[in-house]
Amino acid sequence: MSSAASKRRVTIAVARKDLTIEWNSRILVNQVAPFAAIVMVLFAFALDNDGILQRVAPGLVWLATLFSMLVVIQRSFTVESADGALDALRVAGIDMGAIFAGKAIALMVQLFVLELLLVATAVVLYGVEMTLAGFCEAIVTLLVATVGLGSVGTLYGGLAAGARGRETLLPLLLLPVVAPVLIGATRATEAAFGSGGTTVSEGWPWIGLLLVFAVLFCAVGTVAFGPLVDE
Amino acid sequence: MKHASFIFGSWGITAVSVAAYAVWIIRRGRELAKHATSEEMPWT
Amino acid sequence: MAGQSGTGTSATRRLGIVVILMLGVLALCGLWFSAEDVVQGSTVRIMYIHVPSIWTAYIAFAMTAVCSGVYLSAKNRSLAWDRVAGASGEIGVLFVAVSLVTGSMWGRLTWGTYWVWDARLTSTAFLFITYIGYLAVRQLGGTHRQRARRSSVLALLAILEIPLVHFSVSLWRSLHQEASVANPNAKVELDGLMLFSLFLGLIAFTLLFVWLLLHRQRAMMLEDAFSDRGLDVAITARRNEAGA
Amino acid sequence: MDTVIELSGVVAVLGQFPALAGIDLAVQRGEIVLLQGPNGAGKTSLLRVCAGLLPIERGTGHVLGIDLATNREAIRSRVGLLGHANGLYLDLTVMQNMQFWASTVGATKSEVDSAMATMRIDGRLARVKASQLSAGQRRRCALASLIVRRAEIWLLDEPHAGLDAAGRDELDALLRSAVSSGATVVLASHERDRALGLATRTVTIDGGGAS
Repeated sequence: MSSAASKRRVTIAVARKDLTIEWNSRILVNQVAPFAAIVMVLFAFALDNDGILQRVAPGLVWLATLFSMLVVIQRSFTVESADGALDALRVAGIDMGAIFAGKAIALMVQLFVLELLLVATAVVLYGVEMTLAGFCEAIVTLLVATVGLGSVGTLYGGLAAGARGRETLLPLLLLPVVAPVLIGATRATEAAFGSGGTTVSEGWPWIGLLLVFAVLFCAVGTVAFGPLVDE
Repeated sequence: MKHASFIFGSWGITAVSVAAYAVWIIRRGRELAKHATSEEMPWT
Repeated sequence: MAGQSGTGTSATRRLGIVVILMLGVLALCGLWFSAEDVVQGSTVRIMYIHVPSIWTAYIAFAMTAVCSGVYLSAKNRSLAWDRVAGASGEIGVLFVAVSLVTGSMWGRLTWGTYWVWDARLTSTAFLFITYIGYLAVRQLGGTHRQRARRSSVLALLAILEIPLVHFSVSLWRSLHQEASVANPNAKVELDGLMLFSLFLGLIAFTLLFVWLLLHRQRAMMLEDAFSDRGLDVAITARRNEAGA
Repeated sequence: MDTVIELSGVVAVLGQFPALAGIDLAVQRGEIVLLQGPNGAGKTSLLRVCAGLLPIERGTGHVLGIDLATNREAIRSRVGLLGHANGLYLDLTVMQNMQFWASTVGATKSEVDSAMATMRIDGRLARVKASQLSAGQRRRCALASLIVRRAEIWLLDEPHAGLDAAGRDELDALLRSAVSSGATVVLASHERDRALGLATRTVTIDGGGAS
């Protein structure tokens, strides 16, 4: 049961299952995305200056992503514990690394959609303008940052899921860890948006940082998820 | 000495917090040890 | 008195006396005998406790990581390793908090503000929050083994995360070349007595750490033993339910 | 005879509470053992220990020859547990739940179809979301997922709960056929009359121990 083929099968099944749940319930579309959008509008109220907004748009996109991510992760594990489904998977001896990979992939897909939406919001609301090269860089940034966020989010989400007071524990554990993503993704997006006179080429080193983060936490998550989640 | 309040203040904060922690664990240890058997305290 | 006074032994008492004497000498040297720095003036006196505090915090967190690793890799999975890791993490949080406070007071004198977004300062703040999270996870409940497994994995994760956070924060700062911030340690020209005070501080705080760790770890051992004993009582009570 | 479950002096802890307080139990292959006892006696925890879910704090235990203290993860793929919860995803339809389950445990489509037919959750019900099912229908789904596991030991916690009379007959038939093909069944049930007719042996659990 622990062959590579069965792990891949479980990974795909779990990812598809989480996405089907989202498709059936539309929580991301009907609740999380509007939440993220209203956060972007509130930033505009708080800063109240077009020049500043344009300058800080990348940071606001990623802050809104992080806050929405907390909600999506909680949801991802509430679904598992609502009727003891994760227990059932554990009793069936399903490989925890594969479950981690599947849930992380589903989370990444959802986050990516959300980020696209937030970038579009920034373009519309904050008057961001992008060149073609900048657009390509923005897409690469989104992809790499999302892989890092999805893996680390699933890892800590699983740890917090079994705990009392999980709503408060998850941000405490997760937000310090994702600081490198916030820093790297914001700088790379600034380069892509050309905010504050940056050029597109300045963004690529930051994407390298994001890549290191993503690779590290994908690898670590596969190993550490089981011991963190299991009783 | 210039800035005496900051200098003594920083030494004082360090001393007070470390001392408070030390007193807390000693008290806690004594409290627990009152009810402990000698097998539970292998260091004695 | 002898032997039965809590978590102390004659060895820890002797160690405690040595630590107190050394700290006394440190206070005399640091606050009184040592000269003022040419550039920093009297503010350099904060260094003699600030640097040893952060040094102790680093030792403590390294200890937490090593003990967590040993706990996970050792065959018998002795809970003693987990307790040392936990005790060390707790002491580390205390010292990192102290060094953040004294550091920002020092910063107020040398930089004019309590906080600058310097790479080292920022990543120390992250270190603080990360280990607060570690202590929170230790309090989650469950059996001792569950606590030990969860927290040791988390401690190892923290060790991976900290260099990454530090690296990204320094990269972040290096691109923002603002008015070059006075680095409090680099500008200090240390003469003999000043160096002596600094090293005395490092040694005294390291021994202080050992002393605190021994006591805290023993207190944790008693806490664990008591909840085990509570379990014995609970098991008997549970068995008696059957007759009722 | 072949002993598949062997517990001696097992203590299992929930938080600080000893749900099992030194229990002894031996189950032979092919038995249908009924666990009886009041609420909170430790029946659920006993089943979870046997499934390798709950760690044992003291005592020794072996399931299918595997040591519970050192290697309980290895037990999991060989036993099936039906707990209080049904392990369903409420936002998925019955069919989607079963398909997901089948692909994780590696069951074929025909096995799934026949299991769904056995528990009569095929046809129109298959397209209904799990959140809209009645308690009995959810129980049927959980049993169907258990069937495709082809477990060597079936651990059932209140399997009759929520099932109608026909469902209970089907469950009994299912368990008898599982046993005749070499499985062992341990079940906890408050449906005393029905379970007694099924069981080959009764064990009374109380105060976290067996008698």
